[in-house]
Amino acid sequence: MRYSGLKVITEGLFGNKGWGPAWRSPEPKAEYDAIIIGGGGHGLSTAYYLAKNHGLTNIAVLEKGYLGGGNIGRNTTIVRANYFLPGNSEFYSHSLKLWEGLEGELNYNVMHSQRGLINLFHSDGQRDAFARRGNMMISQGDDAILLDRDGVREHLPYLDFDQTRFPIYGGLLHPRGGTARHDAVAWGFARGADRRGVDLIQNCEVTGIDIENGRVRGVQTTRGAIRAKKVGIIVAGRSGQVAAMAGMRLPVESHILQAFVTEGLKPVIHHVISFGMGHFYISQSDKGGLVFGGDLDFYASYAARGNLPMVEHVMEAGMTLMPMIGRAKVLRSWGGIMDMTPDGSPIIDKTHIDGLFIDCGWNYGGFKAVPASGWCMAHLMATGESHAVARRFRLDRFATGHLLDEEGTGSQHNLH
Amino acid sequence: MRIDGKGLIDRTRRLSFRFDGTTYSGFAGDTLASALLANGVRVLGRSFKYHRPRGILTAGSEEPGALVEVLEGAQQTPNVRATVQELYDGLAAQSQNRWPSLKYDVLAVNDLLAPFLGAGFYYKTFMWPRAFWERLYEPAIRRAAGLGRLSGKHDEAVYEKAFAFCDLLVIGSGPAGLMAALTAARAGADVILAEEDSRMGGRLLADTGEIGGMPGADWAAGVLAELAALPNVRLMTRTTVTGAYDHGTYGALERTGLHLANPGDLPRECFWRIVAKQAILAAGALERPIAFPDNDRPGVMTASAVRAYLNRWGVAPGRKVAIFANNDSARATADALAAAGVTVAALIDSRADVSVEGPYPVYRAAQVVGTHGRHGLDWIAVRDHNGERRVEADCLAVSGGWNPTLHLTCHMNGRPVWAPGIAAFVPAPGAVPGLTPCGAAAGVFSTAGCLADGARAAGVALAALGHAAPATPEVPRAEDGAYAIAPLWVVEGKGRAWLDFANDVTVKDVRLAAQENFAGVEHMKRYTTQGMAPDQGKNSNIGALAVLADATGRGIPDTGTTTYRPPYVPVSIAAMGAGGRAEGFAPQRFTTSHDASVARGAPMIEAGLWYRPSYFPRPGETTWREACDREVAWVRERVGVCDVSTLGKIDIQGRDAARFLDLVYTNTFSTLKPGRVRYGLMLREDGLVMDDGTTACLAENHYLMTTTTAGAGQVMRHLDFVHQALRPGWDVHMISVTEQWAQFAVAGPRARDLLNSVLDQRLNPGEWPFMTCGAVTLNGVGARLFRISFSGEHAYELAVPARYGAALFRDLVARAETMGGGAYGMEALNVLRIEKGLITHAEIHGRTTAFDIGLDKMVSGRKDCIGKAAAQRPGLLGPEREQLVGLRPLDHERAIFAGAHLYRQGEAARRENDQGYVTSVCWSPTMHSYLGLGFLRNGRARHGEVVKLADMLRKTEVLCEVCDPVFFDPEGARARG
Amino acid sequence: MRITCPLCGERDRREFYYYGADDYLRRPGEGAAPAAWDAYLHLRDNPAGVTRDLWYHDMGCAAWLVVERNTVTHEVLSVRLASEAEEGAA
Amino acid sequence: MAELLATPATDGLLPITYGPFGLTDAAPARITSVAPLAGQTRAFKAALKAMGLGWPAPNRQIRAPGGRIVRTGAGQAFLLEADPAPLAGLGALTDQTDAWATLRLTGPAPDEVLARLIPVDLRPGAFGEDAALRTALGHMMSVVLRAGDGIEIMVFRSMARTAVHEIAAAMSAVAARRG
Repeated sequence: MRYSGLKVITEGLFGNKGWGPAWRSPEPKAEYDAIIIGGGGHGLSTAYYLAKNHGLTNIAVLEKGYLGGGNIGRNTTIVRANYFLPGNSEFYSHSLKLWEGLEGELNYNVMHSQRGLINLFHSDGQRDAFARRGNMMISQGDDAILLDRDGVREHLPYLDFDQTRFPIYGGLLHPRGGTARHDAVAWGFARGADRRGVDLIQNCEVTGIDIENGRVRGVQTTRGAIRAKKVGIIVAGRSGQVAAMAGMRLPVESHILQAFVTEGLKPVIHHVISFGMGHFYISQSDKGGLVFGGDLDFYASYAARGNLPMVEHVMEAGMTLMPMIGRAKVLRSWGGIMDMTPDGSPIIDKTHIDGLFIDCGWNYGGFKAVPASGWCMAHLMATGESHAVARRFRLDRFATGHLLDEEGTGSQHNLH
Repeated sequence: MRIDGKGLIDRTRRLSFRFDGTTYSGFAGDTLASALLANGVRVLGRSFKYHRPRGILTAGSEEPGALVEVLEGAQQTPNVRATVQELYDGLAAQSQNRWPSLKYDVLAVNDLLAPFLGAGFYYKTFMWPRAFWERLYEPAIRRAAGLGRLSGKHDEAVYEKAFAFCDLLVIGSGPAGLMAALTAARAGADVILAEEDSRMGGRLLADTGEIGGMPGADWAAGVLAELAALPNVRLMTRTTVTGAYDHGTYGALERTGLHLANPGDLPRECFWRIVAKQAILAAGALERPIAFPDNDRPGVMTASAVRAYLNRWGVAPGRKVAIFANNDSARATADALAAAGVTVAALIDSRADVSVEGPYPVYRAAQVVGTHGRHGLDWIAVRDHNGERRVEADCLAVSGGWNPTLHLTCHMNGRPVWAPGIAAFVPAPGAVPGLTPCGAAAGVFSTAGCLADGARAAGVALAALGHAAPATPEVPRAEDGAYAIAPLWVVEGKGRAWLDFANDVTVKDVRLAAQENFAGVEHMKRYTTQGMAPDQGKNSNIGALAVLADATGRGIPDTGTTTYRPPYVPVSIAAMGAGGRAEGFAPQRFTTSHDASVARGAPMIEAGLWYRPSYFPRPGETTWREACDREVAWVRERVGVCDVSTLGKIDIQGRDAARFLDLVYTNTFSTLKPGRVRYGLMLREDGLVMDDGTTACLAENHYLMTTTTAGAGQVMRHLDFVHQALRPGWDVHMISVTEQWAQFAVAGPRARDLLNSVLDQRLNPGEWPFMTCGAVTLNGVGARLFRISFSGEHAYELAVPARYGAALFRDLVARAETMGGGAYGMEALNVLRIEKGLITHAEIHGRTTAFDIGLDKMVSGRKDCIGKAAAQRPGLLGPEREQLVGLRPLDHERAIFAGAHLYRQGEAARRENDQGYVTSVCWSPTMHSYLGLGFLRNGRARHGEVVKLADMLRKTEVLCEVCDPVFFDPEGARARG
Repeated sequence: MRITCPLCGERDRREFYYYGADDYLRRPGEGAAPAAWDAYLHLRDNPAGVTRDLWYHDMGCAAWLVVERNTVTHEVLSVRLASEAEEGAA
Repeated sequence: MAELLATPATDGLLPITYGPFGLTDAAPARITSVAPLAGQTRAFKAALKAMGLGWPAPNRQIRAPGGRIVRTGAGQAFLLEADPAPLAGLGALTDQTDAWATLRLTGPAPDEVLARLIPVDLRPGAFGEDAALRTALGHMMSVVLRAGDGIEIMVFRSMARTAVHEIAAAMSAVAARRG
């Protein structure tokens, strides 16, 4: 069924009885050409692009809970391509281009909104670092504009320019940065994959990975054994546990990242604003809630919930930067489980086991990567070769020292 | 309509207030909601999506409809629950989400378009043409959505955060909470009793049952008097416990000043962090509506709210009230209304096995199948076995049963358990360690049961605390009726039946979600937005779940619930962020010379929490560059003075101090003799540069390490780690002395002359070669002198105890000025160090190695050190690495910018061609040229090559010659001389 | 979240700095193979369950602590001084 | 040269009062960080004894007419007022006199004021006569000492202005609550 405004009207006129399921709920088959472990954003987009780009449709996505139930359903929805290290910059650039065509591609309104992202800076040194970044963005073919203090004031007049603890020197504007409706991205990819024949199997937890003579043979699940010659582990938040089923120890530590949404408000913040000094970023959703977050809770955790010190830190940051949001009330907080790597960049690579691939380590930047991660992981699983824009996301780069450390904070997992 | 003789309001204190510009009056003790109801105001706002009129549904913080903006001068607070906002004289509020007025709202047209705006419609449309999303569709959606408005002005009000500690936190002061608090307090436990309402007592204030032979409210008053008199009890009203966090930490919001016309210095709100060894959840239960056609019309309320307005505030919410329920509380509501003289239009019980006796019409096995009235309820349609009839009523009290207020028990991922007997979820045992639910919050719905359960819960907590609990707590007698309910979730009929009143989610939407295979509870919630409104589904989640369970053929327990997350009620950002506004976000650190620098007109810049002078302007200078050039020239030609106290200073002593330094630095310090200073490079264990600085040997086994300003904290932590975790047996003692010493750089050819004029002893050139240190005195004050240089000049750093810093700075600057020099700031310091190719965190930004900055020879081959092994990884070595170089524009006067990238001459400025980047630049008055430091691929081998420096942001391309990073005095003769 | 510092007693989490897994206590000796350093610096068991990790009582006594704790429930099972952990012996 | 004038850490900031609460400067004449050197622990403690002091348990202080000693770390304490000379050679001694601003908060229940800033229970029952803590005051490191009816707070000298400002705000709010 193709979605369109016309379809919405005709269905509305006839009691909305004609809407079919967005996707099937098939029983797992005994064997597939490939299995994706994980029905989150990255897993679903991998399945979609395996089918779409590589014609691989006899595949299954195995999800232990519900589709899109991990970090794709629990994030601050920022989409940007503003990295500065070669290896990252071409990847996120590619991802942003995919975002820009995603509604048409998926026939699903993911509400990708390029309202502009502004990274604030507060000293000459930070300005120089952002200039380095902005120049890289432009040299990659993306967009960046360096704003001085007055330039920021023009866009964000409501910031506290006079009293804030870290005076605003300027900002780096990324006009093509923005947000999207997070759940819709998962659902759009799920529906697209399903329409191409991919089996999306929910409530199906992988409990073991079958390996013989260094080759993957399939997986054990709570719904029985399933054979496949290719298996992709795409379970950010649980990467360590699933990789351990294949005897692997990953360069990953799991951490909690909290985020917050306020009650609905009439439009007050148009852009996405990032306040690095305060570890604070904010945007306003189409429903009117202020969506914002900060840094990790900083201790390893799988609890998917956080504690007050970071909550307070985030709120304090909001108050020093833009005290006009003081009377907005936080409606809900949540915590996602982040795969933190020793350089803050992800992994899309083969493993030492033939046929077993892994896509993990998205730290807290995975949402915007969803299209390109799926694109590149599908390429890797289908061809056996890394895609050109993801070739530096190697599993062994920590051992070899070919690091992609945008923050410059080093091998301590939680500092990225 | 007020009812004489009822209510806990003070009828002697009449208060005036405004709503949507009209002036009304109420009484002290009223909420905005009760006062508006008393004035006959039924419509308070508009719903989120269809802009349907919204009245008052409840009498508590769970209110989904009666959300208003409260005005305070130019400031306004959106989404205030009229049911919680206490009335004060002069209160001004207005309705929200309507235009141009509450009565005539243009977007009410959405309601007519409802067939096209069902669950998830927006995912299926607005996709074409692509550019219209940002330009047309989204702005329209954004304007229509949202509820209240922020003023857009800085919130300048006072907010507060605080900590509290107790043995036992009791959450809720209804019968169960009071009984629990009393039992625990009498046993000697240190108790905090927190109550969301302005008054303690919970449902005892809203219902009329008796406890111990007296009205429940009187019993509550007696208990509270006893509790208030106990030194081990703290009573906190207007305090909502909002979140359960780890290890007995609870978040709580106190509405400290929101009920006052003029709060003075009182904070508006205080966000509490309460640390409790044990806690008792006695938060009661919330009554839930029933989904019947057009059940969202103003005038439809929960039955418990109707009783609360009647008994607590003496207000009849209607002249003719009908009651619709599926449980025994219906009868109590009808009787209470009748007893107060309010006309009971009908009692409609969905159950068949109930009595039809009563002084009012009773319909059993009956349902409300429709509501009517333009701006509020006029009549309802009732269907029973006799068919449909019209019942005139301007208020309909609905009870679909009760949901225990168990939200806090879910904050640590606990999943509630379905209790079929009460058709509700109850807390899972042990869901939050140390938290015992009791009373209605645990599914016990009789007053007697709540009292007994409160005492039981206190016993559990006391046992855990190690207190002796009373063997048989004295529990007074009270109503002990059984609670009978026959689940009724949906009444089928013409028209939409609302589940989520705020977000406009109807039964149809949930069914549509199931039809589209959004069949899991989380998918349904996300697809329909059910439960995501300001009430977070408190009134609707269970009903929606029941509809979904029915639509998917599963039972409610199999369908499961969505998760409740903090906060229980919405909390203002200002409250949780109290103290963060303006400069409060982080401590400010001031040097001893701060006031003197400010007095000289220096713009102060932030540097790792510290403030440092940027430059010291002189009359006639119009740009910072003029001042900077002058200050550089002073240092190069005469003498300059600069406060360098912000650099980290760590005192290191002990028998193993020297070998400890050998371990943490790449180079060797165990050979450093007393009185000597050495530059040290420190790596992280991953092999990249962490920090650098000089370390002086003050005496045998006694060193003074300096760090960068920004790196001080990290270095201290790192040293403590290396010592305690890796070399715990070593005798090393470290303490920061950054704050103890005010330290000033005195730099330039006349530095020695200047120092000789202030020191008690003359500096003998032979005794003070470069990189030495020693003790000196200034008019008898002990000081430390270091012959070190960050400018490349003959220079010293003089340190005095901080109390003398202000005086010494003034004195040094004054003397420097008599020598033709003076104070210099950060701009000049930066130029001086760039001219000398000295690095700062612009270069050691966490991605550079000793090899990259050309200091790999400083990594001693003869010993281990932190980071040495990891630095040998192949990716961190070799010609592919970007290495530190100097950059000099071919046209010396062409400005260059840090952050620019480097390319081969003639190659396009594209990522594939990237050769490096620029980290630091300056105009060098000494060299009469712009100078840059940067990192260039294989740069050390490329000195002499011309590269293209491209800055696309600032639209410049400049050809630069690659050179050694030390531009000035490469032999270092000036610093040594 | 509360952590009981062996020196200072029970304190709020905000007084502490978190470093990472207690793997950091087992620093490879001089000349160890690169793989040992990779494991030391990067690879983690990262269990969903009981783990031991390193915390620093930053705002308090400046002690490095080994905290045994459950990453799923956040229950703290024990806290010791890192200086008294056997792995730390030089 | 001319005599160097000393400037107190709280110069121009104190005293202040809000309602019943007062904040004054309480800088001791001398603050020395002391830490027993390896092999000298016994002699170090004996020397402290001879000074009328001792080696306190962590988070405790011992007072004598001539001074106080406050244990704030595993192997480290602050010696207040007293001359550390008797400990020379036995401990690592580091002058900290000018590193700290010391404030004294008085009034009814000063713990109520500090409960706005300090995440530790400072009620008299939990924070008794000999209590001394190293903890956070807002976002600042601090040492908090019970001192009779009052409470003394040591913060880094450079942060004195912020500390006074934050304590003053807490004093004002608590004073307002008390009417």
